Amino acid sequence: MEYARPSTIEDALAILGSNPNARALAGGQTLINVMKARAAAPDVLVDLNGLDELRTIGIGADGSLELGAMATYAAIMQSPEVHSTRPVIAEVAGMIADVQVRNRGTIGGNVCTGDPTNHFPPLMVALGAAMTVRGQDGERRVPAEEFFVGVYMTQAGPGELLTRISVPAPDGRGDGFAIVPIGRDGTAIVHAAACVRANGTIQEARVALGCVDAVPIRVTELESRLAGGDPAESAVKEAAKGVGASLDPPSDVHASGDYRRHLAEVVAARAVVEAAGKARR
Amino acid sequence: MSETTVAPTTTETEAPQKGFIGINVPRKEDQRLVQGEGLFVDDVKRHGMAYVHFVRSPYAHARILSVDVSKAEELDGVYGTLTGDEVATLTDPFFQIAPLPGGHVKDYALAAGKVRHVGEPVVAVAATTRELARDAAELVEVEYEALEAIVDTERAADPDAPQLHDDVPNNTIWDGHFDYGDYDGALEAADKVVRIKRLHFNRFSSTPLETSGAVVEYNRGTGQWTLHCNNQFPGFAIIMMAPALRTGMDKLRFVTQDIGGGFGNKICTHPQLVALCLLSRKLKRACNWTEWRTDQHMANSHGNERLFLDVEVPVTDDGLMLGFRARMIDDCGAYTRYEPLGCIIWAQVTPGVYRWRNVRVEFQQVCSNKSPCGPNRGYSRMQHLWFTERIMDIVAQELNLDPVEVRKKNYIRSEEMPYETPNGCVYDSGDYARCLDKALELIDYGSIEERRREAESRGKLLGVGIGSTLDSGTNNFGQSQLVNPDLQFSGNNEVATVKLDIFGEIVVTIGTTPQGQGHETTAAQVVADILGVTPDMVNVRAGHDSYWNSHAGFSGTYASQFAVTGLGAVKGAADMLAGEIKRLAGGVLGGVPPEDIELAEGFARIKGNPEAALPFMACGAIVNANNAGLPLELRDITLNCRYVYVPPHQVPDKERKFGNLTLTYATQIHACVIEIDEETGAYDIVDYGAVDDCGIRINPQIVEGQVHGATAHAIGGATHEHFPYDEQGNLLTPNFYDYHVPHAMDMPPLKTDYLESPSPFTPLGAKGMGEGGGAGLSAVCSAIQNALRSAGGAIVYDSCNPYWRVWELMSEPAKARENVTVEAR
Amino acid sequence: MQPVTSAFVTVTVNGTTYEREVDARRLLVHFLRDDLDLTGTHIGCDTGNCGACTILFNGQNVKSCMVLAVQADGADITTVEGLAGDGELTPLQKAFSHSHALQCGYCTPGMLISATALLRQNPSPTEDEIRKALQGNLCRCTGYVNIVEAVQTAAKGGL
Amino acid sequence: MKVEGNTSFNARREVVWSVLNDPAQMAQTMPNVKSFTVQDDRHWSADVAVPLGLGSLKMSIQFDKTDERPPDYAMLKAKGTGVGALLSMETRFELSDAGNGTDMKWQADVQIAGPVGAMGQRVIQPIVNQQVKQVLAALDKQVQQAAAGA
Repeated sequence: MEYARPSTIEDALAILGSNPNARALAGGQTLINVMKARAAAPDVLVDLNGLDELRTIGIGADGSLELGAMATYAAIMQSPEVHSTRPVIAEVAGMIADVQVRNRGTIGGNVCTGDPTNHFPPLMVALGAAMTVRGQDGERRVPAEEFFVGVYMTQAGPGELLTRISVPAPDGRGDGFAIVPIGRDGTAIVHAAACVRANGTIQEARVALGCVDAVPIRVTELESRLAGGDPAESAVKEAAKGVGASLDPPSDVHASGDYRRHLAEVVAARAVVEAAGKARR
Repeated sequence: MSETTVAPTTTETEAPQKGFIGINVPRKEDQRLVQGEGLFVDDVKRHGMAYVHFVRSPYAHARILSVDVSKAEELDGVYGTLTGDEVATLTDPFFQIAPLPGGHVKDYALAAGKVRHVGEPVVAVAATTRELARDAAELVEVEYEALEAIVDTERAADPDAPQLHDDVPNNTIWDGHFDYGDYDGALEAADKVVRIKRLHFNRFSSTPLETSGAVVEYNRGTGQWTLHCNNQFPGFAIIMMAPALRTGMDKLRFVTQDIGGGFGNKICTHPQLVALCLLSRKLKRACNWTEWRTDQHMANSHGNERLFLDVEVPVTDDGLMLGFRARMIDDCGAYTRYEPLGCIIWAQVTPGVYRWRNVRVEFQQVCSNKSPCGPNRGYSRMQHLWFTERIMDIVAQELNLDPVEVRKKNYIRSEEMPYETPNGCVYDSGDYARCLDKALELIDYGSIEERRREAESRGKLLGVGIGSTLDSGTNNFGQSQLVNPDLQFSGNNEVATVKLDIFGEIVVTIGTTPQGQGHETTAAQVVADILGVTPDMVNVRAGHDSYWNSHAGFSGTYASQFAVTGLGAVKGAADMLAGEIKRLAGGVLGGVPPEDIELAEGFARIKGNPEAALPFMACGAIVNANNAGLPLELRDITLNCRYVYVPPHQVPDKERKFGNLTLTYATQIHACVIEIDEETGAYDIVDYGAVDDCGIRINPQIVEGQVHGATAHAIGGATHEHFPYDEQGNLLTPNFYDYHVPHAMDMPPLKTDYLESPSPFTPLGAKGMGEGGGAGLSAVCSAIQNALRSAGGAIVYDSCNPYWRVWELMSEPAKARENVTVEAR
Repeated sequence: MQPVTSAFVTVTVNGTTYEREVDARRLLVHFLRDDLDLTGTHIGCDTGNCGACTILFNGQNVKSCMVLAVQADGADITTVEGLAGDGELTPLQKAFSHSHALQCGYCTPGMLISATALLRQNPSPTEDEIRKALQGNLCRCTGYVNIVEAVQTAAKGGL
Repeated sequence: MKVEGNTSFNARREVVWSVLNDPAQMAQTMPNVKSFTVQDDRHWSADVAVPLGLGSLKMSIQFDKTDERPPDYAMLKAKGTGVGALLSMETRFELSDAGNGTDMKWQADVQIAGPVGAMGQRVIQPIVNQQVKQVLAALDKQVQQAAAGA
């Protein structure tokens, strides 16, 4: 295996583009483990830790939260920009793994790994984030909803890098995240994220579920049932009924498909209730 | 053989004065361990050492058609390989504990001809670095012919099930009938009979944080191997290995220092150690093997999985249970490495803490295409004690009895101690009812109903649970004869030497292999009190080395016995040394009789005349380096005393499977409170109380630490830790990704209390302890069932209850309830 | 910078600067243990879960099994061997012994490093904060009870 | 792990059958085929690289047709070996006429072992589902092409 630590994005892209089995190394909190197990064996590892420009967290001209792909969970938890715009991102970052992992793991790595149990994919879908993907030919913006292609697969293909995640300004909307993990703050069994605009009634809701499929699932049916409805817990729970039936979640040692269907309804409702409660009237 | 077992003789040796015994002396081990200066097995390095990686079977059951190591051996940096065929030529199969036909199992260091579980070592590869060894392992070509795997315990004994081992029909390793008291009479006398179709105790393991490993060197000149390793029971390993390697026992020198947790899981490493012996001899270099975590999960000892079928409990109207009947199937996995001892070990605690006099058990052990089982903290008793506590809670629920009152009614009483159980075990001392009261106090039992209502208002179902264990320690290995009458094992022993050296240094060696139990410290406490010094002045050698000659056949650290056997040996040796010092000093100080000499502050002095004193340094110097002036009658004094502690065991009655199987029975009663989220089945343990009674506590802090640790294992085992397999025999939780062990946030704050009921049978009144975690397993299951009473009243039938199972119990309580019937007589 | 299969790294560990050539694929934990012989940092799993290999990496606690040795070029690292200066144990080390916060001692180096990082950031943590800070360090002996107590003791000014 | 389903093709049964039984056309449906060797019409092998974001999984797969009843039923066994993984798969499909098109009832029993299986138990099912979806989509494309050519 070869290793490179480029100091510019251009260099990184050039190396990534020169070998189809080159992989970007962000925080390494998943990739290095997978390599240890020899479940993956990249020919070239392109270490992004020399690219400070990817670590920035800022506010865009339109008020959007601009997260560099190499921003660590720890940096996100402490970022005033995150807290002043979409604090849910900091809260969720604080639920991921443990201190050591949060010190090194990055948001870009989290979404690009695309493990179904990762926290950020459903959150980014619910928040309507846009991913900036850069290749040697230039960059493009991909809505989070389209970004996730499969387990461990995203729109950032070979030779490309996710450089930035843009989360729209909250504009009065409230965000929520609910999870049933194994133990406290452990690996997710099912999670859900929601973003709600409410003013006595729910005006608009975006809800995404994680761990119920290869990619985060946006539950548009539920969203339309919620729109115009009562944000009270009982009403939201009522609206969430039937969400499970529309899913085909995997069965594994932590949950049967049926249990995930059930949990999906519970966490979707909890995320929506939390989001509605935080929406500015 | 006498008709009833006689209780062991009450020990009447002079108890050392309590000076350092009973107080929290800081551990000697800590100084090195908090600075990263411990010596764990992977820290041992040798010049030119090879790193070994095992090629492992991806199949649960397959015939090995061919093995080709040529490409691996050609790789630069590879020293060589070892194949199953070589092993089968160079060694004999390991000795089997089971009688025939179970004894037909042929177990080698590497798979020979067939693989029987995923992860079974097939080839060993040695190279200059860890990574290169793995590279080379990937180049080994093994061709398999897959065979149908059997993973289902119940189906394993079906005549049409695939057979793992030649000449072991129906995959049945052992079966036996246990019949105590008058079960039929009890059934006749019962007012009600509660029947439970099926209870299941899950496979899991304590997964010590340090995996297994060794650095093995071969001395070509002497033909001796030195095994720097973390095996926790060298006595057993050597008995297994020497005949297999066709060598003498003394050719295997075992050395351990710091061991990163054992919990029984490091007893059965002898197959890998044999492979390393062969490799180090073949390659003429030291060989390091450090197990990968994933390999540890896939191929190291798992705790025994056990099914309890057709359980029947006769009960009288006033809630007295008269005994039980059950069919038990124990699943030991692919090979019998320590098995079938699990088929008898449970009988140490046949009625648990209860006065059940009539017991009938059909016990069967089967093998299956899963990782081999071995001792795991609470070995075989934990499974059984969980079963007794499940009986208690299920019967209580079905007959609407108060779970506290019914326990107290059925508990063996303190005034009945020593108590002989229906199978002849003699519980030495204890007060279970008082322990229960203390446990309930810890969790503020009086306020439970109020807390239950408060929890309900938050959408939580609150439950309170109680569990018990008897941590039976100081095995009588004679129980092995109850599974195989031809075996020649009985009793137990442990060794210590205590010497006084030239400069007055006190040096203690023990045959044990501690893994965190603080033996260096507690041994020093005992010696200090006997020799009248401080523990600081006692140098206890770290670890184990068979060169010290301070070990015996059963030496090791396992099965809750150090406080009895280890410290018994230490006390014996120290008493001998004290006697020698007194005789010596008396002689030197002018013919004073030894009984007039006292040992204090590093001096041997004449009682009542502290001026007439001989410093220890002088004693050591006279005997070791200046002895020409010693009178002849003192010349037998060596100041180097070796003592073998042998507990007062007798050979049990093989016919009746009757006799005292361990010397001490420490008590644990735990109580806990849990809250289940009524929407999801996810739950938290919100309150926890553990009460331990292990007789005299040498170092209370160490005892309490064992209580904490055992409880954490129990909570892990009751909640998320399990080793499930798919139908093809793939382990589904092969590492800490999916095998969730409790972390700091998962563990509830533990409240502890204690009782000291001294054992009348042991040198220090202490009892072995450390395996009492099973109480927690029962308590958590009990609490879950209690919480679900208002949600359909499901019974908890499995020892491991991840959220999905709790949700199933909540959403389909009727299904779980089908498991139980009550017949009124 | 062109990809390389091995590289020279300059790393400062416990105040000593080392220059070594390392394979690109070598894990930092193996570099510390096998190349520098700093065996106090342990390995307890292959999946980044157990935290026995935790070190301070430029002041932050990270798991050295999920960092490549080549990535440590220029880094300042503290391992458990570097905690006690001149043989004087730190308040945390003393408290761990005093509270019996270790049994087998295998998790202890990583646990001490995580606790050290916590107390530097948050000198008087609550019990919940301590537990959250130690979530990434598994212990199979103590049930964490005495570990939490030891960190509290050290935070309160030690012994 | 068993996966099964029904798929409809807008083509006659013979066309679908011919595609399903032509190793060369089937090769087009598999992920990143590096090389493909036909031993005979019942035995063929392929080297594939299953793409995963973290790296691709290289495997050599041997296919054996173990049973067939032209033009509606066949059973295939596949055995794959690769670094870190071991795959075995048994697939059956049954074709029936549905108007002008064809219905295919299929089922597959997939087993994955080795380190990849160990690392990713919880993601294997989604990965298999996803690969199945892709294979079916590619198959539909092949069938359409064959139908257009026929």
